[in-house]
Amino acid sequence: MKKNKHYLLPDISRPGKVGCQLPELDVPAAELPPREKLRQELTLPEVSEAELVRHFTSLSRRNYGVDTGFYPLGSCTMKYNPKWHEDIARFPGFQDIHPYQPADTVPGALQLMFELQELLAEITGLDATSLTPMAGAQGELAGLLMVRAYHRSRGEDRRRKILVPDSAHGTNPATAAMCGFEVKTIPSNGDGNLDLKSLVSLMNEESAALTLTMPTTLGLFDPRIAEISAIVHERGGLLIGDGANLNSLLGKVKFGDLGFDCVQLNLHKTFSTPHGGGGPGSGPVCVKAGLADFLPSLLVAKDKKRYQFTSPPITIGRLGAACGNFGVMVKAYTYIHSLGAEGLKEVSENAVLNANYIKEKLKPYYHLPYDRTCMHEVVFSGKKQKARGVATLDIAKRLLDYGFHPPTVYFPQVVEEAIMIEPTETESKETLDAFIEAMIEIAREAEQNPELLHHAPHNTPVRRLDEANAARKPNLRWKMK
Amino acid sequence: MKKNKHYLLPDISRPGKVGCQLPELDVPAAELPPREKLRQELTLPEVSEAELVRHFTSLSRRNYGVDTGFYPLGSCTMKYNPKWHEDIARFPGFQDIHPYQPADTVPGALQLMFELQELLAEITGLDATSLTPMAGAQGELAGLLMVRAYHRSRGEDRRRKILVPDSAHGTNPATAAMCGFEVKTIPSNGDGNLDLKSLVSLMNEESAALTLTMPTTLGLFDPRIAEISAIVHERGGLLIGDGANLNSLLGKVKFGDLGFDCVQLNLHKTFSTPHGGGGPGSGPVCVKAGLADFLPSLLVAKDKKRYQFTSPPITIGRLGAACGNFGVMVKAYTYIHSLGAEGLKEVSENAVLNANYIKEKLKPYYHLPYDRTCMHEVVFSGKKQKARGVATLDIAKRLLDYGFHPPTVYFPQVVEEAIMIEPTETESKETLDAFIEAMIEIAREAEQNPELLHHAPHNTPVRRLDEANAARKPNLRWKMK
Amino acid sequence: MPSPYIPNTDQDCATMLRDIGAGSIDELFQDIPAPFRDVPFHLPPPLTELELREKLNRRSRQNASLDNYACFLGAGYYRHFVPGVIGHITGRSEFYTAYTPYQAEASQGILQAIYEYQSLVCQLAGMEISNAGMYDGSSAAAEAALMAGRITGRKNVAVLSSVNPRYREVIGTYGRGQDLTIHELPPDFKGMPNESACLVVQQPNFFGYFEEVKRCAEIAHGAGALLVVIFDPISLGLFPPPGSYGADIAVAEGQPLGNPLNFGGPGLGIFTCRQEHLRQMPGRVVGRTTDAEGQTGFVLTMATREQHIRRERATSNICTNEALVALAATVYLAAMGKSGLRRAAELCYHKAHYTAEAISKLKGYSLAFKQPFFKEFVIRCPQSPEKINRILLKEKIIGGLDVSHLVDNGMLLCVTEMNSRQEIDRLVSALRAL
Amino acid sequence: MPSPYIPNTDQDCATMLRDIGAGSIDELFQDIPAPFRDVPFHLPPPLTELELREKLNRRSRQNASLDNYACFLGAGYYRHFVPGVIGHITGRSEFYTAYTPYQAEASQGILQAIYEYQSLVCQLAGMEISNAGMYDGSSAAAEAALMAGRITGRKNVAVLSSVNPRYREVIGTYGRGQDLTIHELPPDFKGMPNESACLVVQQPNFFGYFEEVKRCAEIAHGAGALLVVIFDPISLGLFPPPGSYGADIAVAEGQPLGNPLNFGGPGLGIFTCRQEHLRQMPGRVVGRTTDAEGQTGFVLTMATREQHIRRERATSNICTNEALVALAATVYLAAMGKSGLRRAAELCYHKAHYTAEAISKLKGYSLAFKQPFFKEFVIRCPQSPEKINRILLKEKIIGGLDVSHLVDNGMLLCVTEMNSRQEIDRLVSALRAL
Ligand SMILES: Cc1ncc(COP(=O)(O)O)c(C=O)c1O
Ligand SMILES: Cc1ncc(COP(=O)(O)O)c(C=O)c1O
Repeated sequence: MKKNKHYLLPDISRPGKVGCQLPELDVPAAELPPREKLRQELTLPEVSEAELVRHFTSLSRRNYGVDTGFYPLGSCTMKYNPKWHEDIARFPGFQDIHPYQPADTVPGALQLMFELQELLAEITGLDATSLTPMAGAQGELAGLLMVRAYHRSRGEDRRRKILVPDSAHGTNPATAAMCGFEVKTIPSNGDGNLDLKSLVSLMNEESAALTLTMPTTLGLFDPRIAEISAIVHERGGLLIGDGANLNSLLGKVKFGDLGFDCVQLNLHKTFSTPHGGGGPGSGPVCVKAGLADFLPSLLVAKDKKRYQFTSPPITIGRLGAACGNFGVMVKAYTYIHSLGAEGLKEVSENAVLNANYIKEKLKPYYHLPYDRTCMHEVVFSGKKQKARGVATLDIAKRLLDYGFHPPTVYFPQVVEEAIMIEPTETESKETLDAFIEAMIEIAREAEQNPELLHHAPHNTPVRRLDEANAARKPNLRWKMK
Repeated sequence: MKKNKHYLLPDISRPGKVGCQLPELDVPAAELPPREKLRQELTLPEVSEAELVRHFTSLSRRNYGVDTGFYPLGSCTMKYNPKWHEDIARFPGFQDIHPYQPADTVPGALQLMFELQELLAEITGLDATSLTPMAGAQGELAGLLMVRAYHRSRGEDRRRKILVPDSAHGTNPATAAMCGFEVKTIPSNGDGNLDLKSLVSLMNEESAALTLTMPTTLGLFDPRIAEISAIVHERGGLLIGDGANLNSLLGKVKFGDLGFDCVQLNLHKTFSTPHGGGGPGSGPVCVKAGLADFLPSLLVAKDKKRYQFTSPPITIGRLGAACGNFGVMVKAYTYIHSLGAEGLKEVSENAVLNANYIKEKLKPYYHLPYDRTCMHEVVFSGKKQKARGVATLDIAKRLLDYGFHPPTVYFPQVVEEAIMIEPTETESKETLDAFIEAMIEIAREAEQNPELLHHAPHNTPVRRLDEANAARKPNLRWKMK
Repeated sequence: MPSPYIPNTDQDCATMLRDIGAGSIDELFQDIPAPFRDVPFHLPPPLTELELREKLNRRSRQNASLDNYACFLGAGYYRHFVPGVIGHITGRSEFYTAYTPYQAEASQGILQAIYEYQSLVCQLAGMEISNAGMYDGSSAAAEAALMAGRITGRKNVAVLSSVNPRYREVIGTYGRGQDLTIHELPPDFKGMPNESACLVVQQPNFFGYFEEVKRCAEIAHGAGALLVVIFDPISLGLFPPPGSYGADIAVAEGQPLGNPLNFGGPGLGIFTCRQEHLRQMPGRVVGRTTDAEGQTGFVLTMATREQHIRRERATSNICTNEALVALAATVYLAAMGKSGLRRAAELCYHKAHYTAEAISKLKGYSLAFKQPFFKEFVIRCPQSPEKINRILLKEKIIGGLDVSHLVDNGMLLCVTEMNSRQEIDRLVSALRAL
Repeated sequence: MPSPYIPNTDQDCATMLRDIGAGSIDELFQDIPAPFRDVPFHLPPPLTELELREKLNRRSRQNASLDNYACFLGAGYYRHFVPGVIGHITGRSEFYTAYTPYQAEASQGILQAIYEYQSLVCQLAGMEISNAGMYDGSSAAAEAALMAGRITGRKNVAVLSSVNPRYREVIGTYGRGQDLTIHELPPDFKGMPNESACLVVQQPNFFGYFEEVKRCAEIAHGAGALLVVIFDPISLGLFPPPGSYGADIAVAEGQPLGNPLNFGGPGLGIFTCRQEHLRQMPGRVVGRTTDAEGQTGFVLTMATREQHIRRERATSNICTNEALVALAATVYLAAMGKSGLRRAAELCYHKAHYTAEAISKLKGYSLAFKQPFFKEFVIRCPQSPEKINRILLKEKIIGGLDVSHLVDNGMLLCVTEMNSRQEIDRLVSALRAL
């Protein structure tokens, strides 16, 4: 409703205003250090609570979330997350506890963590879990540090290469590099599966592991997973999973059965904790018994009904100063309990059904590089439209005008002008149909009125933003005096 | 962002969907009554939680609240209300208690009510309070039922007329009628004060009371209040206050000192509890000692540190099945404690300052019927603009385009084309200036481009709505089969 | 001391005073005769958010909050399940910081929500129209009696003695203003008092059991009176709605539809009636219309019945109602849907019967009434219910309402879907052990 | 069983399968070799919202929630005041149900909020630039060490022994991947190890007292190493910011800025540095730009440093961070403003000193360090801190951290604005009574 005015906090700051008031001192004042040891100047905005609330409420209204509409961002599993999980995570007994409280003052929290470790182990078909990693990428880090420690413990420190499929998420190679590995890329074959020949040739005594997203980031399940696992293991390597796509396997298939030695999960995707505009997340690692002693600390152990934190004997160490993102764990725990085994299976089945439905409906309009049954997401290519001068970015921006959040675009990089659509199971057929209709309409517009797309979006609070200039002349903050 | 699509719940309902699931029966099933004694058909929408949330989130985004922007609705005291009050009202110990629990299981709630009774008595300068009325109008009802009971108890049942100023809020005459009184209207004089001659002539042995809003609904303080009180009381009447405008007197002036025998307060206005889109409210009545025995039940009494509900000896009776809108009381209690005496005074001073500032700034552009210092609100008339064919309604609708909620219009009815502006103390000078600027701009538009105003609003989710047709052919619900 | 709620700085105040042409704030208060101005107020000193949160947290913890007790208390306010989603929607500040939607174009959200509320409530009660809600169930019942008086032009109101006594009291309070005479009828009444405007019945009644409402309707209508029904909205998941047995006006306490108890308030007065009585209906109502471009939209309508237009000839003085509670009820009904509401009612029914049976098998306890009931029933106890309740409390059980003034050693127990079997069994054991 | 989270009805599924051309859902899973498919999962049976709310309410009540205890535990996670307004803003679902703002035009709200966050954090720390936040303070410190390694091309990292031991461990974990060697330096260190990438100091340090940071800066810079400072954001209301004494990278745990403890997570890794190091900075960053019509807008920028573009040559693997916690910190800093943050720091300072003085007067207790401190200090106790804590617990007091492995019978106590005088006096009496 409001005319599009643009304010930053300094614009609404006025000397003397205050948004929150603290009590007066109720003890005798101590002597302060000499003036020169104190802060000379502190400049922060000064606003009243009302102005603060209007400022941020207005910002929120310039933002799109799952509660606003369909958010088919591929690889991100943007489900609708039950509201009451939020309430539970805010119970004072979960929210207002300190990570270093004595164990016997937090038995409820420790039990919850212990049980979540077990639940995730069962869901992945692996033997042990550490909940410590604070997002998927940190879970990957834990995994590859364990890989390094494992090989070192066996005197195989020469294994310093990690094999990574070309379709992998950027965190996979980046993590490998952070752990001191050299990255070797394995191409996909024409079906979108891993090229086995390359795997065979690259998997040697210098290779530590293959990191594999399953289903792959093309949204496909590689049917030769058993062969892949055999090749890796026979040659002394480990098979490390990126579990970000677990949503298509939930309650159906276990990573452990597929041969994975270690997998990180993204609780903030699969296990239904909202993404917070970019976080917090939680990225537990689950491992086979042979890696359990390397797990990052802390774990929760149970000893005759008493729960307490422990550290595995040859742990790779701590990844954070506490015990992971407990607030996120509470929601994931609630989610698993609320669905049970049957419910989880329905989740993956509907996620897969929805993705295939979109695939079939849009196939006539957009190029489908791998025309086979997909899992939880489908990857199209905008190359048909590109040929007519309409980039995938234009299509994405135009979707905003239709009230939809765009899919992931230009990822995976192995697909030209990629459009990666992940509907999730929490969307209804009606929503999918409306989205499909919009996509078809846009395909038509791309032919008949490409200009319209080049200048999209038209109905958003701002028009298309100049990203190039932002990077060229970085303006990363305001300054206030 | 979304294209303006319009759905009602039946539009998104599909057989088999469910938004909330209840547990299975955990006891043996009992025998149900025969089928014909059971409900044959129950038709309600069927939607998933995600669809429900999107539906109502989208509705909320089509609504304007104080958190969205300035809301200068006269007589309504639309302040910004501190967010944390909401949190406190939701403490389980306040929210999850039953009104009929034994008193010794709810000492905290009873103490809060008891103290609030005392606080409101002190703030109004009266002797006793009942918190029972659930909104201002019910507080008025309590007041006039007490007036009737009072006169009857003195054998003066013939006093069946209530004097009501012509500027009064509609609830005042309506309440009088509900209590079986005849309403006699007293005109305002040229200064906007009560016409004393009329008062003298109407205040006789058949008159039970004068109901007076103070400051008046013209936003003015009648300087002859002492005389008014004397006239009413000398002639055996009672002076009943409508306390909805207390925001201009908070911490400065007491109703009791001014001669009022009874006044209802609107906690949801003055005492900073948000209005909820139309309620809940809370309308306590405070009275002089002589009326205390008539107060509506329940009251909270304190007896040697124990608190319990009581009923005054000759109470006018219950107004509701419990003890009033406790949830609202918690916030009002918090508000009073958070401000203290000095803070309340700052509230009224700033409320009055803000109103007078707007008055002075807009005086050159809009007709000001009573050109004198106003209290918490100022009443303009749109008659200058009306003369050029622009109605006050057009001005109001045009304000929406500028991102402001319009003031109250066409009330009080004694002012032609009334525009009643109540800024409240929680608005900043910057906001007032922006509003003033918009009002001036609109005055200019009214001269130069009246068509623009006739067709306003232009930027809202819907354009101007046809109210006449709505009343002519009432469509008050959807039907579902 | 700067305040988080008063954004004007000293500088702002000075500028504004200058622009107004006033020398000081005090000048703005000159109309108030000096002796009345700036008198002392004896109020506690201001506390900050931090201090008040602590103080009120402590204060609230003194109350036995029912999420920590087994509760079998009902009698008009019920602990039904409140889906979490509701709070998230009523917590959208565009809703709860808005006023009554007088400016329709800026208030489509709340207006449509009320329109949906009216629709849902009609579907639920099987009635033709609904208003936007009233204060609570009891005042809605009182307004129903007043409305019946207006429609029939009669001054007698008949109320069954099995109607919640507090509701009867409120009808009495409101009735006094209109000089109505309230007649209390026994359950086995045979006819109406002369010139009765209406008969008020509660279904299921205060004691929890079902009235013979069809018979009531026949007698009332036969005497030219309206039938006013007070219903339990949750019961309608399983039992026939008032519209199906001849109610002319049907009212209810809407709190059980997705609202916490809040110590009894805010509640929600559901008010429905026949279409033909629209113009006599109290309270606000939202209607559907179109905008200048033909789009659907919603407005407050039929305002000529209301106090702000019609003043002393209005159908009621009600102005502020319980909009946010009505919004909660709207979300509740939509979230439960037809199957959910039925399930809620069934759970109540079966659990209540399980409880009643178990207790009535205990020595010294018996059911006071043998009529069919829904979720409440009166148990005759071997000793005073008050004493029993005091003992139950030690076991973290809040017992039923003491109705020994109406039924010898009677306790009105309520069982809902919130009472797990384990809780019920705990209650039964505790009673047995007494 | 219909589920509230899966809106497809059976009918929908059937239609969709037909449109896909699949005979059954199972057909869609044909790529998965049969032996792996539909294996049994041993999970607890599903529970409804009602049941889980109850179960988890009970579970949460088993924990000693600190709003019901006097708490003197800090050591990196702090119970500072969280203004209620914060939750209302982070609770706006447009914020918390969004993903990382990859599509800027639909994400201006969160993008601007992050831009404001970056700005506020720079103002606070006196640093030039900030990223959008990292996992927590310890991992931010570890990333700082890695970044120093990249900038200097060196493999040694010096860390003062007075840095939080858990932070030192995390630096060790991350360092191992890059084959960094971590050197622990004593407080009175005179010089740097050869070829050091950086010196990591904590201000105030783990034991609560202030380091001589200027001396540290001189020594580090003299050796061509960067100075990495771990700061306490609340302390900066009163004490000089890292930018003022030569920090090249300054990191912190942001939880104290308006976030509850949450058992230690989610927290927030604040990460700031000099402008010149922008291209080596890990994590996301938001920049200001304009749209096609010249309006101001915000975008994720400088992404060529990041993993999703640069892959194995990225500055870090971090992807998801703690955006919502950063939003809370943004609102906190704006709500407190300059005077509020100063007041918070002052309250901590004075209350901590009051406590320290009172305890050190007790027989058998003494302050372990005599350096100036902020809100934390180590007390040498007459018996094991663990035993003392067990006794305090009975008085509803959560005592300080047991640091007896570092300081004989040492207990690290923390006092903030949340500790009322009454609580402090209770602690002192309890210690006296021991
Ligand atoms: C396939 C895949 N792997 C890993 C990640 C990294 O997870 P996170 O963002 O939680 O660090 C993501 C998320 O973007 C992903 O999609
Ligand atoms: C002056 C005045 N009196 C009485 C009332 C009635 O109060 P309520 O709406 O709480 O019933 C109002 C509110 O509209 C009012 O402004």
